[in-house]
Amino acid sequence: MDFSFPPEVEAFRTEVKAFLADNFDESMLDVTHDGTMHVPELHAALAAEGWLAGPVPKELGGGGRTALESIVLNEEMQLARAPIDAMGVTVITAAILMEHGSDHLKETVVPALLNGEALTSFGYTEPESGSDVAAAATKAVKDGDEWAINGAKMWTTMAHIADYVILLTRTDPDVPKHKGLTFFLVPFDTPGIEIQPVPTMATERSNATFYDDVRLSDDWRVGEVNGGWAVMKTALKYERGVAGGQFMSPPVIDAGIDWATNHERADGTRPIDDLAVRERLIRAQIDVEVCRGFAYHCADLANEGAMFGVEGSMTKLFASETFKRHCREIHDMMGAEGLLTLESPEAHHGGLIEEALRHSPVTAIYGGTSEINRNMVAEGFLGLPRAR
Amino acid sequence: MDFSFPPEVEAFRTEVKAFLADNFDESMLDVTHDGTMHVPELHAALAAEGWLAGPVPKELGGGGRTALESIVLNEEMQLARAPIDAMGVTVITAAILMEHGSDHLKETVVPALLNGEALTSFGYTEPESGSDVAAAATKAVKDGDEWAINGAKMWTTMAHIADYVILLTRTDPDVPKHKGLTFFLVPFDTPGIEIQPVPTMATERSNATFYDDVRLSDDWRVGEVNGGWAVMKTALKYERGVAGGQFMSPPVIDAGIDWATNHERADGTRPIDDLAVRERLIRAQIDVEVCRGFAYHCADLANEGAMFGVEGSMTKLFASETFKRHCREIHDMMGAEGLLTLESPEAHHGGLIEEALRHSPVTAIYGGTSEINRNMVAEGFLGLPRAR
Amino acid sequence: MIGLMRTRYSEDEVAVRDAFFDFFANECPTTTVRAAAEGTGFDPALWSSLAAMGAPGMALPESLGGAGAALTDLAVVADVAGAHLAPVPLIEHAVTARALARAGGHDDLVAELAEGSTLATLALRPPTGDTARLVPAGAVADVLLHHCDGVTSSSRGNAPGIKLPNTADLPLAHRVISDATAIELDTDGWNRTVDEWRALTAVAYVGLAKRAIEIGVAYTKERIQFGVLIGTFQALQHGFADAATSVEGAHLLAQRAVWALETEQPGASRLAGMALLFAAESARFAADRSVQYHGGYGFSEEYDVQLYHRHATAWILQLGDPAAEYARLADAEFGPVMGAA
Amino acid sequence: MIGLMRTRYSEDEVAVRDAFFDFFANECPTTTVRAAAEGTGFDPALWSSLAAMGAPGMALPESLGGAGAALTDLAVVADVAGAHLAPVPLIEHAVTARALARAGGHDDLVAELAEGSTLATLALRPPTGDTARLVPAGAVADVLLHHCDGVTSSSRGNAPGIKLPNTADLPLAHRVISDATAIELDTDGWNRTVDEWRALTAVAYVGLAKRAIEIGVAYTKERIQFGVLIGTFQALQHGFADAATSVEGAHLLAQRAVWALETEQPGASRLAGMALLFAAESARFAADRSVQYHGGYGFSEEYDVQLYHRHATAWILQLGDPAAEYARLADAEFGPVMGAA
Repeated sequence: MDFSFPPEVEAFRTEVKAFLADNFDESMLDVTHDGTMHVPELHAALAAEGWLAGPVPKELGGGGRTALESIVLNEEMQLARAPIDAMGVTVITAAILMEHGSDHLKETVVPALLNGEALTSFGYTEPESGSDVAAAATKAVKDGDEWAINGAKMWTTMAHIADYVILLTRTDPDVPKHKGLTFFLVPFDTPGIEIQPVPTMATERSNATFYDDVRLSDDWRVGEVNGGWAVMKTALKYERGVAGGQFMSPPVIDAGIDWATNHERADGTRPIDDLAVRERLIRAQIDVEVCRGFAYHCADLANEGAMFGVEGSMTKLFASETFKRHCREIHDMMGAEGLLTLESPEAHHGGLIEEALRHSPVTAIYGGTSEINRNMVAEGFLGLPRAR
Repeated sequence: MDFSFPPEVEAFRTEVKAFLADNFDESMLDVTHDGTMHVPELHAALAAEGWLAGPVPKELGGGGRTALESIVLNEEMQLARAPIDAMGVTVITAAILMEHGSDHLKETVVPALLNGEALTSFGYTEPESGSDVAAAATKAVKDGDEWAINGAKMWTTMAHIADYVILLTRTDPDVPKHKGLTFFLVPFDTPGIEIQPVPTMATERSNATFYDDVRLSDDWRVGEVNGGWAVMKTALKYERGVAGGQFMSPPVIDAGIDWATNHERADGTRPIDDLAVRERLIRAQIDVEVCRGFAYHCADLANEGAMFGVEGSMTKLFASETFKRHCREIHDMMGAEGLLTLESPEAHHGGLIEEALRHSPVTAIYGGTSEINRNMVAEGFLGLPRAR
Repeated sequence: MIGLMRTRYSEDEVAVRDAFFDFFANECPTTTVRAAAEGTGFDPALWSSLAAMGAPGMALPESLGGAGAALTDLAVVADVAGAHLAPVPLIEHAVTARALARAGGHDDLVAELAEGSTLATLALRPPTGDTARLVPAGAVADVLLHHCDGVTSSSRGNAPGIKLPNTADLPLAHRVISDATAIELDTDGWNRTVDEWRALTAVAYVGLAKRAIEIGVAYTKERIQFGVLIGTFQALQHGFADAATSVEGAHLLAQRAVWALETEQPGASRLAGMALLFAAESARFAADRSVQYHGGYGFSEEYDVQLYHRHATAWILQLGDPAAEYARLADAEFGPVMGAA
Repeated sequence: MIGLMRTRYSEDEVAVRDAFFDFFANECPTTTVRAAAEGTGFDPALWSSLAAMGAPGMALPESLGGAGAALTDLAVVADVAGAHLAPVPLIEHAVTARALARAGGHDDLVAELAEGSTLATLALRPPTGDTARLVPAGAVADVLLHHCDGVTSSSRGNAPGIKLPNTADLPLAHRVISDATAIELDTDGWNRTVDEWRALTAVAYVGLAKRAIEIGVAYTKERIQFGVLIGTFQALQHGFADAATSVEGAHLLAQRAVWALETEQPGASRLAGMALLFAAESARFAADRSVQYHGGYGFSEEYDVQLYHRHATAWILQLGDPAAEYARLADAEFGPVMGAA
């Protein structure tokens, strides 16, 4: 066991901290108040550093950063409260394309994604298939040289500002569901696509996207025809592992400690002097250290080329479930003042805690619900028989 | 809504309190330290008052006490920490016999049970059938005028001091499992029975009982041949409802408050001045009030002749799961001193809290596990489809 | 009153419940809740209709224009109002009016409140300086009751405050206090008022929670994933079963607290505090499970379950941090913390 | 040491683990645990064999008769000892010996401790008067280290105390302190010793917890109810999945705490305290789930899982109430409570 980072990774962490100090402060989040969790300047700055390309192997035109460097970048960004969503979708999509895409996609789209010029989005989930993602019904039919795509996707977050969507489609309805899937990268300027906003209980907006006889050449296909499930597995593992979400809590905890230290209750006592509050805050900090362990563990595995399906599930499960609890407890601690949303100039710390409270439920849903992750741990880690 | 008891029930409560003051103190629990959770003098005194017969209808030779009076008796006994196990098995068995038993049993056994001369025990569970109680494999075969019984039962608690066991047997192996069951009341002095002690992780002992060609006349049959499931349902509903277990926590909480108030931690502070401890104690007291609500609710339903299957499940589920938590939290509060068992003269409050901690896990298992009760609430209360 | 131990609604109470359930089902679908959220968080038309049903004055003395019903009757209405997230401050209004009635000397005002033509509320936390912050219904109420240093005061005629953007779009606003007059309500009388708020809010929470579970259960009986209804998954069933058990327990506790206040049982105040804490926690758990088992749709604004989640979060916080409520109950139970400043 | 970020056991560590795993599997089946429980809670023969393996002196300096291995190596042994509930006070002995080695001037004693021919322990809580109550391994240790008012002292030659009947049949006993001599170990040095105990006990808890889950999972893969393996019920699967996730997290945290102590990282003490609290909670949860999913058999003395439940309960309490541990960490993090006496 050795939990120290190699010196070059520590140096990279220093570099990242300096970058964030120069290129990000929380006021930049004001642009996200319309629900689009994206800060274009930050994204551009990340691209300029070559960090969007980081985890993609050098020989494939990426940054050749190790998994350890990726987790450090992810960690520092989350600790600084910088949104990682766009970076995540970029890295995952680029990795998928480099592994499964045509030369056309590798040569045209990947560079644009990695240099920050183009944005992409995920198109897995459908109105009728969420956890059961392999049940996707959006059809792609070969028609001469073209594919004709018809269907609908839910939770195509960022579609309204993105250039592409990586789309899971059904190309063979007559075989077991996992065996008839094919991926495409679809440019949003292709005729036949409609994007409708999906507002949420939190600040962020998502989208539903509709595909009506969308025509694509075979160049846009990703992976084998009917080989979509292999692509999906890679994508999901990235999403549950290094793709982030392990450090959602620290900004909320820090803001909570700040509140507890600098405010008084109606009876004149400070929350921070209440041992019940202190115990909850320490428990939250312990959870953060556990998340850190999981994050470094996944990075270590990835760094050695090992897959970390189950470890990614554990990380996601633990991080999101504890994040929900932290938000609840810290939000409660603020009493009535905690109810003020970011729209109120009086909201403490820009409404960070209240916003996190409303956002937190979805973290146990998107990218694999807690129930799905528990199934995976039960079967994949404990070797329990498939649930009845 | 009206949560006040009728005056005659309040009067009965006063009577019960006086009875317990006269007939029970905690030192009588010393006899239970060999693992037999039975205090014979108390049982005799209860019988002398006619209270064992209480809930059995008057016209059937019982005490004709209302369900409200039963719950009051149960509540006061549990609050005083008087064991209710023998009373519970007596009342349930007597009720079963009065409802389903032969005249022979009604005339000979029921009076002996109700006047405290005879003790009985439950024989439902088997080595291979716990939650799946209807899978009982102990065979009863009609052989001329007699029944021949062969098999084994687990968790025949108190068998070693009891005169009878109410035994669930299989009389038809060729029909669906619920339809081939028959109950018998079996005297333990019948040849062919062996009783082996089953020690547990807590102080209490239970028994395994073995039946080798045990011969009984048809007089000992309870309910119809192959009609055992109807008897079982009544028994289980009694067991999960008024039969007790709603007030396991108060003695532990009271002992915990006593500890927290009168002892110091290593740093000189008292646990009772720690707001984290106070919050946990108040939460425990809230749970007790919730249990009280459930107990009175079941009694109200029973009083009006309504069955309370699902309400009994909720009561049992909530009471046992919170009892486990209370024991854990209060035991922790005592630190190292809490580790002393009742065998140590230095153990606080006679080792009550430590003993409760070790006992508590079984409360979520016996008489219907928490999982079974959740299934029942999901199906019976929420109308969810049968689980996959 | 003759003791009965009736843990279920009586026939009369069922009749009240059914009448108000139909009323809210018709007059307060979630479109009404959503419309109010866009404005002040208050629906004046709904309030008028509710006043026409007699709800505001229901539990006020007949001599003052009320219907003379018991707090337990009002609780029946709070239950169904909670189930519908009704954007009307019925609980705040009623407990304030009852406080003024108990104080005496405000007969005309109480009559207006009984009618519902004037809207009253209370500052659940003491004002700081001349401002009561984040007052429930502060954005819409005409009359404000507040308590500070042992004195309860009433003020009227100050303009309602501006609704502050908040988690559940409640009509929360700061109120600047001026022209307040002390009323004859000592600290015990004030505490009783807040206890009534606690107990009735607990009941409303139960209404909310039961509905949240209903919505969730209904969804899982329709939604198919992996070729089966998701309601057949045992993990979901057990989550709902735990929630339902907790909510049933909260129901019995909250109703007992209201009854205890109504009949002035010893320990009524303790039960009121306990009921609110337990009901809030149960409702939050129920809403959380229901959102979770909706999957992504639970998070979308379009589905109603998120409304239940946000209201479950908000209601108790109008009073303050639950930890402070536990501490308050502990002080009553164990005495003050020794060694505290 | 060159940074590697290796979150798994290295090849060398795996070799140590395998050797000690085989050792405990052979020498310490649960019959051994049960037999020790009937006596002092200590198995001298097992201790001798373990000493022959070099465990007591493993992480002591070579100059003092030790093997000069790192604390991280000792942790590997603590892991498998925990998994087998080994009735030997390896952790107490090792951290006490390391403290004496750090203090200096006790070379002969440390050499005896490295050999294992003399058994040492520490009073985790300060003595009251001349008695240290409920000392871990107090019923069997020859040498006792304790700390009071800033002074660490060592005593030897007092007879071991009488084992007190306790939850997990540990060799707990009161020790009367006499003829103690102060050693050169200041408060920081003492705290470091207790932190080593915390971190290694956290690792042992992880060993315990993983084994408790293994036992439970194996049972649910054999036990049939309702015609199916109970391990196919999703509710049980999810309970185990939550436990396993928590225990994996505890494993990574506990190992990191040991590493941080070994390499003297800033924040090592904080991690040690956190690791113990989290590992104890994870292990208790895991043991609880495993008992529950055994049904009645989980409660019977005959089955091993109850041993895991009782040990999971007991180990951390030797140090005191976990709430006091949270408070201690909070003091370090947030400063002392203001207004406290």
